[in-house]
Amino acid sequence: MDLSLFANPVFLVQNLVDGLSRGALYGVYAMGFTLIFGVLDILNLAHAATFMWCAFAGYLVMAVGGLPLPAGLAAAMLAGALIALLLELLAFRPLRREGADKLSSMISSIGASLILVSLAEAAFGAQTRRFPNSVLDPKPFYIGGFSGVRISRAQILILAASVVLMVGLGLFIRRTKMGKAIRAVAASQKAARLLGIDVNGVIVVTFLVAGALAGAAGILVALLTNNIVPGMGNQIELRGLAVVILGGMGNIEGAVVGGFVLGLVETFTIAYAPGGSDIKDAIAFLILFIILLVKPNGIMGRGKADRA
Amino acid sequence: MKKSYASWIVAALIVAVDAFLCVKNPQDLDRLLINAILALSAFATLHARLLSLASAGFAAIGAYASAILAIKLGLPIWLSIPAAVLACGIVALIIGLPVLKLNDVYLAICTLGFGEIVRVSIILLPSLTGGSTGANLSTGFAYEAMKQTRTWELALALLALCYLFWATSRSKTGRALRAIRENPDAAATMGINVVVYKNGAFLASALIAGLAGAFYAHSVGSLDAGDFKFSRAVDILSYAVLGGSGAWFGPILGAGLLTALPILLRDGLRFLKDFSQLPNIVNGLALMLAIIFMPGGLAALFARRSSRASEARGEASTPGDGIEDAEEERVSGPMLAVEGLSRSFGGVAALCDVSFAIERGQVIGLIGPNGAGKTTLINTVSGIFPPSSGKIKWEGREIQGRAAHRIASGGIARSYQNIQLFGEMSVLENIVVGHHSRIHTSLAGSWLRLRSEKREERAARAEAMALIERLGLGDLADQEASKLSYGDQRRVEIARALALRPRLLLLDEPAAGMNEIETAALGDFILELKERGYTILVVEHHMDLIMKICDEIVVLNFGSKIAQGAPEEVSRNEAVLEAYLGRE
Amino acid sequence: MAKLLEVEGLQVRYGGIEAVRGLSFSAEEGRIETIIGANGAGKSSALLAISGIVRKAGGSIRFRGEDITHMRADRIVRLGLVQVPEGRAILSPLTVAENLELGAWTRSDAAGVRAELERVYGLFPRLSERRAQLAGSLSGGEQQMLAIGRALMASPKLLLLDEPSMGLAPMLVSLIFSTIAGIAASGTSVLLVEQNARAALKIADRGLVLSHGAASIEGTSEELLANPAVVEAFLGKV
Amino acid sequence: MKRILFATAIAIATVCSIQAAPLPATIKIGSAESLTGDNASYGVSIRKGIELGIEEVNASKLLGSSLLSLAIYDDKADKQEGISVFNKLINDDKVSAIIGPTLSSTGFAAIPVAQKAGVPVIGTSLTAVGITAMGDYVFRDCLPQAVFVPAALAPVKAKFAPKKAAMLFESTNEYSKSEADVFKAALAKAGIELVASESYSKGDSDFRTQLSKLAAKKPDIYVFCSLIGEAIPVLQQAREIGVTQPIVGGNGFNNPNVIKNGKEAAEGLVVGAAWSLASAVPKSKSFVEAFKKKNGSDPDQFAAQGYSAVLIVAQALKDGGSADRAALRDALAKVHNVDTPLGLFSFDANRDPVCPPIALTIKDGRYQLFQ
Repeated sequence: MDLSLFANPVFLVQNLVDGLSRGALYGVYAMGFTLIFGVLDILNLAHAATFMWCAFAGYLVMAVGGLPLPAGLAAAMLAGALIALLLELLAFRPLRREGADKLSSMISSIGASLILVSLAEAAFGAQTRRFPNSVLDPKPFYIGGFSGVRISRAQILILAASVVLMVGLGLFIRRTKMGKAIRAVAASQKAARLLGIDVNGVIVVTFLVAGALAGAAGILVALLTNNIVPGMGNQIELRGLAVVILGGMGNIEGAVVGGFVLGLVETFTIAYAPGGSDIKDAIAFLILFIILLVKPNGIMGRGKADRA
Repeated sequence: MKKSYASWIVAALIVAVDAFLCVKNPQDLDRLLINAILALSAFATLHARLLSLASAGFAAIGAYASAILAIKLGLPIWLSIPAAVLACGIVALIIGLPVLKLNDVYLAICTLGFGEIVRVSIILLPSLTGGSTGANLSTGFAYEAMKQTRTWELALALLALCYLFWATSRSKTGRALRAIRENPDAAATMGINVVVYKNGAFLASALIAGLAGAFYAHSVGSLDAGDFKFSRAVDILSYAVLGGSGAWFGPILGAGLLTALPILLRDGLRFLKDFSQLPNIVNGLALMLAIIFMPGGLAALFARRSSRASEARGEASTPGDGIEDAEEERVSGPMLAVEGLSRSFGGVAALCDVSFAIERGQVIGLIGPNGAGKTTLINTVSGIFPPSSGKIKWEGREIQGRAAHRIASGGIARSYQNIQLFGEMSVLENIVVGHHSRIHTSLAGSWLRLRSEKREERAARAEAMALIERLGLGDLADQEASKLSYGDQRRVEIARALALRPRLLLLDEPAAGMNEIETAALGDFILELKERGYTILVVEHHMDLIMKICDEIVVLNFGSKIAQGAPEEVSRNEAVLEAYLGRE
Repeated sequence: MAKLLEVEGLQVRYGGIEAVRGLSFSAEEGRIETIIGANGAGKSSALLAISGIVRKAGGSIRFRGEDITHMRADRIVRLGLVQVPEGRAILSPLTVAENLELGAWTRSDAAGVRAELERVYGLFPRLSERRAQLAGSLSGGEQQMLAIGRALMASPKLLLLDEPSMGLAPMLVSLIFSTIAGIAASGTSVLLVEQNARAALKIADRGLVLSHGAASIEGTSEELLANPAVVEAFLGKV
Repeated sequence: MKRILFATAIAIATVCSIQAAPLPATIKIGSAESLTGDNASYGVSIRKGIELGIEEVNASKLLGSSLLSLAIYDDKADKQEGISVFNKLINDDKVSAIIGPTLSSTGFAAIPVAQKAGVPVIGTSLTAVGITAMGDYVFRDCLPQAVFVPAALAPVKAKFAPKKAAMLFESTNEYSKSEADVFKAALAKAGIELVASESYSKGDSDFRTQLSKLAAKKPDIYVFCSLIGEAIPVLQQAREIGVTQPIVGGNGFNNPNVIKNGKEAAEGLVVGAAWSLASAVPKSKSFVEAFKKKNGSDPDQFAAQGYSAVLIVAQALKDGGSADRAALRDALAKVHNVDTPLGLFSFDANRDPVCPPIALTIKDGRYQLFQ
């Protein structure tokens, strides 16, 4: 083991920055995923495909259309909302009736995911797409001189955007009337209907929000990695599942915390553990495995009654 | 009948298409057979209500273990494959106990995590596994050592598995698993050790997945870690879900359909040269449509097979009505004594320091307004959950906190307020579940189709049938329990409890939903049971009934006992009247 | 007086179970009607069917002259037919204030909602004290108050109450019932479903005894209270 | 037995210089490539190269009046699908030879099917050790890593005289790993000390942590063994954290997109390659032009290798004068100095390619030969 690394404060802070920005991505992705689970109790395995399409949407608007970053972000979030809406109408709503179990929804979303990924392959080809530097200057900032801590514009954007989205989603869910209705539907669809809430309408809104979050995550990942391909959802899909479990299924704050935990764990495993980059995938799931055995409802899990 | 006709056409179509493809391209048969075995592996867990995604991970272990043994130690496949399967079994036993405590999605993700750990381990052990592309496995050593199966060995394995699944589904184990799938709590109160069966199902799933993996290794001839990635786990689950988790042949059909479909699309859509994604798109669409229009899977299309009630009726040669006289008691003192029993849920006290005793042969009524704690009391006595404090003494021994299946096999049977039948099982099957702890033939015995099993099963069916006739349900024996009317379902619940041959019967609102005539008949029946030595605790709102049958009545209100005494006393008791009709 | 709610031959079936078998009754404006009956008599199923939560197997329902038999649940609430279901169905993960706010989901007049909220807090001062608390942490009685208060937020024309006394201590039962009487006095019609027959009949104008999914005895409260058959339906013949 | 008879017949035919049974009107060439999924970028490139090759061969009348036709399937980078597709090509399409599959892992599963059936296979991207050891029907036109990868190292050493090197590779990919091994050996041979080595997993997108760790060791040169998917982010992130030292890239960096997307981050990168846009081979220049005309984009090395495979097969068909599988195999084994974009091409005794590697550098936004 390389002990000198531990004594290097710049390296430590650097890893904190990298780990937090990595974790922020996981968090944003997982928020949308866990929102749908919290409200409907279903695993939407097409969330990763939605995420990928949004990255392309942002790419088209910014790299091909030449529009500035805010337009790209908006386009990605809009695309995510639209795709999620289609998923709800075509893949989930037909199954939300008596007799169809939760697994059916999952299988349906797998089918939808296959279609979305294949369509993307057909539309965009297999070549990796990348943003031109005009979209976001790749040169990083240095804190404390050239040998100090480095932080790129993409990382700043991601940290800022994730904070905005997390706070925004929190406010939306906690403070707005619609947010409260979403929580009501999550708590009990029957009670919500008795209050005069159009449950299907609220579910549509939930999907729109979750899709927009997938969109934000998609465009942010695309900006950070500059690597847009139809298969880009595969990796984050598994991580997203792990994050959502870490935070407790359906728990939005938990997803954020889980995202940061996973991001930091991965980064620090690579940075400090011998052969860290080889084992980081296993470490993430090993930690998850152990946490679940000790706390079967996740770090912040509180059981179904208190969720969303 | 029409339903089963259509379903046979679907099944025949799937088989025909698969047969056609395999005749055209014999190596596709290997793929089909391996997928079918993997589907069975997923079925084994799903059928026991376990949402496990571990099959791909176990297949990986099986594949690599057998490949390594074959290549590095030069073992022939008839040694390497069983050894690999054994390795999977050991891993399953180790991780099963802790992991199976998790519910639904958590179990799914945890088992997914297991698969990832296996996959990463493969990559991290290049000297053993050849690393991520496994190149060393197939080239560093004799290639021929890997590639040594023939398709007929695979087919034989699948056939054997089909036989085992078929034999198991007809055995007491199959019945217990179906019961757990339908309703694990009710299964436990029928004396079924749910934990053991769930672990058994997980173990079986692991062994089968290991077998499939081992065959995969030898059929394909090379391995890499990508063979068992997340999407593979999802594919396997899709076979089983699309096929249906209700019957073992469902997943095989599911695997047949989902294996054939991409091949058909590949060949059928060839003219679209520049749109190579189209087959995948159509495949995804087909998966969605199939699950939307057949939410129960392919197996659900098939009519339930008869539970052979008519046969059982003919076999009821032994005279009697299926109700055994309760056994004589050896211990003196009260049969059941509840002492200072309390139970709270999240700070709310549902039961508060309740004490009473039941003497042998008594019928005790337990009444009180909604929310008085009556069902909570029955749940604690029958072991659904432990009391917060207090003692439950059963024939002198403390049983509080004991597992439900142990209490059930100890002689306490119950019915449920909100009916907890095994809804998709027939009436006869529901009742035969009650014989669980009295059928002694082991699973191996069932596989060997021992004569003793046949005898036991026949006796159980005959006895159950007699019980059904006695309760006036004779015509309904073959009906699916959930299709029965409310009152009939209540009767089935009572019959199922009686099938345990309990010494104490806990009846939770047995007459709810029955009309006056049915209620009166039920009263007579309870009295008859009393005659024959049964001890009964009955919760009821039908006061006619309670007044008629009870020796003594215990009244609960807000979790506390407010009165106890003979029916006349209680019905004049001011506190009771107030609790029921409200304060004047 | 005008018929507010007319139920004709209502049937509800769950699988093979017939929970309501041809129930007919009507409720008139400005009154408290009560449906009493033992557990499993089909009271809750009938109410849920009226509110559009469970599917009707037969029959028709009219509310203020409008056919609502096949109307969606949220539309029915908009018409002013609001239910406090059995078990209260409060939203435990939300605060008391949020629960009340969602009660006014169908209304868009902010001023009216605010006034309504003050009225509910006036009616149940306990709720006012605990407005920031999670609804799940309330006691049973408080939860019942919350459920009723929440239903009032929609300013219903007809309030359906399913077993408001269930699981409550006698003192609270009388408090809840006097509140219900007050609600009716202030102009909201009430359909009260109860097991606690005496308390229900004491505040109701008319009553109906439901057994096995159909109406068995009907009459004014006084008639029913005097009818030995009613007592019998609950405590049986001695 | 049958094969020997055939081969003998061909041999006799050739010896006698008699035009044997002429080539059939259409000769079917099969191909199995990964056209969908994560590896589609390779498969699609190869397919374009093959299609161009077949068009050109048919237009050139190299085979007289005989025309080549292509039967291509998606192997989905799946072993079982690869086996299935190979069987289909062999039994249903009755192809004379198969080009592909895209991935070595699929190749290990599928190629034995062709070997057993006696159908020649030419791998265009199967660089794993042991591919051609599967049998005498297995050929490939892609140079092994051990040949072309170190080609970049010698000129770098001559120009910069580095003492310490740091390396990054993908631990979940055998190609990247073995490339790393080849580099390690080459570095040791060149007397350059490897002071740090880090890895990442497939699909990773943030390499800053690994790169910072490498930079902490202050190496004189960096060696990156990334596939094309990760190559550009690795390069950009390396520049981002302040790497100014020379970077030697693996085969993944030999891709026009490295320049297109990497922009200034790619400047100065050094790559050893089997083929490149900058190649001075005349056939290569005409290939690049034709490819651009047909597809509207620059070809990459995979397209060049797919294209070359067609030319080699066509030459063997012409030399052997037969579309029979066994005869074609024998003719393939004998091809000598075929004019391809890869240079003058022959197979060695192990049916591995013999052609010259090149060293490239990126200068002024273009690949140029490194001198």
